[in-house]
Amino acid sequence: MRALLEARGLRLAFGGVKAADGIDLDVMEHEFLAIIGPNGAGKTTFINMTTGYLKPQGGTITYSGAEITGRRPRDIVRRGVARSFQLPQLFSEHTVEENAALAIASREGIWSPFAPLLRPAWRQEARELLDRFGLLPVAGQRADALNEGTRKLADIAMAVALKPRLLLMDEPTSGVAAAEKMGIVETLVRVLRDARVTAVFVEHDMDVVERFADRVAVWSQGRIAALGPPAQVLADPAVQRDVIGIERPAAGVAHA
Amino acid sequence: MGDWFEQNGALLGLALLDGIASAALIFMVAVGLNLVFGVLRVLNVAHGSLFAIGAYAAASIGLFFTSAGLPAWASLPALLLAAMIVGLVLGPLIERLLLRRIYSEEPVLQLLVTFALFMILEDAQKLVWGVQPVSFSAPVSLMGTVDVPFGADVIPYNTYQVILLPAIAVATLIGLALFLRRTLTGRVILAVTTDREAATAMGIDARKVYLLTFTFGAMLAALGGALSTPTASLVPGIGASTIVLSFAVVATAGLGQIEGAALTALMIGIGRSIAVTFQPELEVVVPYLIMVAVLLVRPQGLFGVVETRRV
Amino acid sequence: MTQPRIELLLALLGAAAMVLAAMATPWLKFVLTLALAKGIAVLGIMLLLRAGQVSFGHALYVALGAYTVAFLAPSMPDAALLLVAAALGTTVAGLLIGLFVSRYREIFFGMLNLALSMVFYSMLEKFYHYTRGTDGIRVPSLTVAGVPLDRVSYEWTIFGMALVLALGFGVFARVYLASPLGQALSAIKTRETRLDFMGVSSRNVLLSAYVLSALMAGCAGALIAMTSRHVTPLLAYWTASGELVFIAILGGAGGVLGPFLGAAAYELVRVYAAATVADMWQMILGAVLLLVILFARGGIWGLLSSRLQRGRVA
Amino acid sequence: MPSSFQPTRRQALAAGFGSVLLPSALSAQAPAQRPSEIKIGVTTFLSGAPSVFGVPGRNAAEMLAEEINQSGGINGVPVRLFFVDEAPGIDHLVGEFRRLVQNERVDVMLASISSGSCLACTPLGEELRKVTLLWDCGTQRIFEERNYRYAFRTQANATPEILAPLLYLLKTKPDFRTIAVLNQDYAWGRDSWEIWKTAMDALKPGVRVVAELFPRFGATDFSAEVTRLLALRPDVILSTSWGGELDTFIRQAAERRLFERSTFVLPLAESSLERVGRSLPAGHIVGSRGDHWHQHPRPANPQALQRFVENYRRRYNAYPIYPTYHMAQAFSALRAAYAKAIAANGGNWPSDAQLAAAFPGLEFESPTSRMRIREDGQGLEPQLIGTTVHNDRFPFAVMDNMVVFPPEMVTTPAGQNSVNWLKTLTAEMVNRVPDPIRAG
Repeated sequence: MRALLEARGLRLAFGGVKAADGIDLDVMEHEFLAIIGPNGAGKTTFINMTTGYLKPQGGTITYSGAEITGRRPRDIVRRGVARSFQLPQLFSEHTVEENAALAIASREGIWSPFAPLLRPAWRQEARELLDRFGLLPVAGQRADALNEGTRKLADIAMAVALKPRLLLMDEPTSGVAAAEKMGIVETLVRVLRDARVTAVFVEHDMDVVERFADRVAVWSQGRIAALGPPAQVLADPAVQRDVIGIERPAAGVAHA
Repeated sequence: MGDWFEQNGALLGLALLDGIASAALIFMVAVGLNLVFGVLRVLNVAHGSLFAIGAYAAASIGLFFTSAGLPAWASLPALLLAAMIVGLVLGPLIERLLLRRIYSEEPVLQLLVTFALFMILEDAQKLVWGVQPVSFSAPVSLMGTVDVPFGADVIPYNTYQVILLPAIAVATLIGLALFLRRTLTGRVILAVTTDREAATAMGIDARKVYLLTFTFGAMLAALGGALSTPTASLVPGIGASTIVLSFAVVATAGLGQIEGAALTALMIGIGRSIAVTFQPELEVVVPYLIMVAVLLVRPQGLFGVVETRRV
Repeated sequence: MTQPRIELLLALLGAAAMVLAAMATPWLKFVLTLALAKGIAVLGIMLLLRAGQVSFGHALYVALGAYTVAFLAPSMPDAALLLVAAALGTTVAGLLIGLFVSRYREIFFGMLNLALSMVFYSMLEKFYHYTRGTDGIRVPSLTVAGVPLDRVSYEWTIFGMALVLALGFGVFARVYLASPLGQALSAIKTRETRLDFMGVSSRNVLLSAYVLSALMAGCAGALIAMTSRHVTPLLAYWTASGELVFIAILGGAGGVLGPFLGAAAYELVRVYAAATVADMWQMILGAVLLLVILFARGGIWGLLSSRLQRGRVA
Repeated sequence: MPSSFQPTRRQALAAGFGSVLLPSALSAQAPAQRPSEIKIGVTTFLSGAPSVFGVPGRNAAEMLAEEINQSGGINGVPVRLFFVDEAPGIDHLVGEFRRLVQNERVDVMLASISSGSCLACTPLGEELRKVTLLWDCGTQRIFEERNYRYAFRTQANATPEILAPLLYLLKTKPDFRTIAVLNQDYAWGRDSWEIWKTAMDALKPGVRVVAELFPRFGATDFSAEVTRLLALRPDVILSTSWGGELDTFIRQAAERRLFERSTFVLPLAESSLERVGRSLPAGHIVGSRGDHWHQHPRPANPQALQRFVENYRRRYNAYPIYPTYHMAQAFSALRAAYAKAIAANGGNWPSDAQLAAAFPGLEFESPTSRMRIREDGQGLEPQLIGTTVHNDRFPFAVMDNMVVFPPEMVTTPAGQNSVNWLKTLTAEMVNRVPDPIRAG
């Protein structure tokens, strides 16, 4: 297996706070990599740097053999790196179906002013996509009328519609009701595996991490404190104390 | 270059003096507009009307004082009084009756409400003060002139324009800066300017802040008008030309930035008077050229902060 | 019937009503030609409003179109050719200026447009020897596609041109707004960053609408010049830009009919106000605008379409 | 269409069908019935800065119409006025012009304060074959660039209005060597300077122009310009500005003692005298776009002038200024033209064409003199220029040492272009300037 994304020595500080303090990370083709760590550790900053929203002050990011450090978001997307957002970024005046169609249009080329957005082919693709996410029932609703969990799913669906090779997800399950969480993640993972997408996701729920991640990276104060298979990393006492402690007061108990 | 300065240095000095005087007036009008924009996020086109009404009111009150036999020095407080009255009456009236109804609407609707108001007030002014030029120059005559040496010659300047106006502008700038940073109300206003949502979340009563800021902005507009009365004859339409200049100042300065408004006003005032001295045909486009140049380099305005959307 | 069908039907009905009104009253033909022209310009403003951007400077393109006609008319006195020239000229200008202003949003977008139109206004006054300053330039009598016409048939021809252009641009705007490009406009308004993370240059999306709006304003300017037959710098003054935004809101930004309803209402209210109280027309217009914003936010089109919808439900 | 629009629409429909069936060419020539009223459309500024002139013009029109109607109307027919605001721009103005002609069926249009408005209205009046009287605008281009059958001017134009003060300056203070100009930046400001400069170069070559300042139209501060002029110390400062801008300029110049350094020539200052009061010092040259002056030293009909001035003052509490006289001239010309046309038509009411035919060569009374309309449509109006002086009778500067220029002397001959004609002038012309008259 080779690395799809290589980060080397990424550094970025906001004022005095070091959000990235020498990040080195390889993301392997077709793997699911979870990023965990306390709030403010720099997890989102990593996604922001990788997708071009923030420019690192030092270091390089290489994707599929080409350097993409500091490139504009849309150049990076066009190379096959998509992302979803912690706060869903939907077009609130459009329906869910139109949101998905806009993502398809972005992928296929948006520049023809004559054919409608909801042309039959795109409409069908959008509906198929929404169906896989279980969103078909709300396809005709305006995005600003949805509840938070549904918005979250729609947000990820739009990223998936871009048919990326690498998908970065910022807390895909936050805001989703606990009862629905596992079902949603299972759906998501199935969709991504089918499409053979490499995924990086920031996650706070250790159950999700344990069940779905191939590897897990632990963020702490702008550095990677630990990296490896979930079973190994989550068992590390230091990780349990610093990271998981916040999430699961009695590690292991909940599992039992 | 050295030669040029030798020949024109004295002229440049005169141009600076004129520029500072006109910058003072530009600042007084624009700072109120910028403050209101910073807090309410409404670009108030009617600010120009408030300027004009303040000016006309100052002339009326000034002339009334004179005819009532009050001493000449009373003409100065007359200007302030006019600004206070206009701001305190019209400010709350406009905010309560009109703006308050549309804060939740799209910005373009808010802009157009003030545009409609501007159109209405433009004709209302005519009903009250007629169309013949109105003037009240007692304060200028009262304060006399100062002679500025120019080679072997002297150039008389109005004390009112080169000393009193800049002094008032500087006092306003310092007073505003202190008020915003040192007082509780001021900090609340600043908080709403920087992050409206957070401020509201913290329990700040935005409505109160809006009312206060708008009234204050209206007073500053009226004061700008009142202070221009002694040197200018008032005619229909002065509001329209004032507001378009203030727009340029706000965009150049950065939203809500009072120091930005001061620096921009200085740049425009001095730029224009230098143009009058050396290349008069350029004078009228100076504010716009400055604005385009500044925004090319700093898209958020001179003192503006980049608003990053959290993702 | 579907919404676009109803809209088309209404548009054709409106056009027929305008023709009848113009036949009945010759002076109204002039006012309606101007209303159609302004409606075309406002249609462009509406495209930008879709993206949440308000231009306070589109009078620049109206004036540019009008002055193109006035400048070229002596050497090329044909209405059809002049219209094409004005369209080309304003499209190029819109592209050049658009490349610059499409980087900016909200107040900066609005104010930069305002600044550029004021610079143009000043130039029209300053280059007195070419533009005749505030005196303006008279447009000589024109042929249409090579055919010389008497006054009445000329007026009808320009009226017809305005009507055809209005319908054409209206249909085009409807198609454009339904296309991905048009839909991406309102995406700029609601969540611009997402567009960039989908690989779409929101700047270019806005630019496309900006160039279209410049083209529309330019055609409007050409029609205005050919109708009033005299152009002055006042066409470029900031209040003229404000008037366009005013009409957009008056008509309602919802459908493509809004701009034309708004323009017709605006011109008729102004004429009526001017005929009743010649010196208070501004106050009356302001009051109308205020009432529309406070009590009928969807504008005339909003009132109309809600009425229609209710009719269909009942 | 709003229902409140109904009355206009009903009239419009009634009138409109008529004009569709009858091309206007026919109706213009058709023998006319004696109407129940003479409808007069008046375009003037009712808003914006130029309403400084526009509203006094309207005031005068309303006063005159009332006086005419009280005395039985024009040949027994009362007059009715329709006003149009020029401020919203040409497209609105032209639309209203059409509405008044085609819908309200006005009998005559009195067009425009602004030159731009006149240049737009005059050809339209010609196309609609409706008598159009240019009552106030200054541009000399109208009759020099084209011939009109329906348009006439009941006053002078920019050329005599600028040439007269120049000649006055050359006669009274001939020794100046430098000059600066400060005019408003619009057509009048630029045109008037071109006329002055051309004439000055012909009449007194070698005068050095030290500054040409054209501040923005509507400017409210001239401090930088005044500084510039103080530093340059020109012998003469010319300003053809008017309204609030002239008032502001005079005040700012007075406060900073610019009047002590240079002689001012202010061809339009008659309209500002009362407002600026004693701010305008004695010894500077003032004109009034014609021979309008409430203290005219030798009016043709002293009682008529006094009546006009007193009536206007009683009604509007201010001395009449030049646009009010211009309005009076238009009304007087109209009255005279109707009388002439009716006489020529065997006592029958004239058609539009017959009325138009009465204007060339028409003579009529103005409040101060007797005027004539030339064959090319241009009015011949005397020009009165004077020097300011302060006295006890008025709380403002008034004119003394007045010269009344005969129109034939200062008006461009018919068929000639003003600028070309001005170039042919010679210094000898100054000797023909009439002697100044002392104020009574």
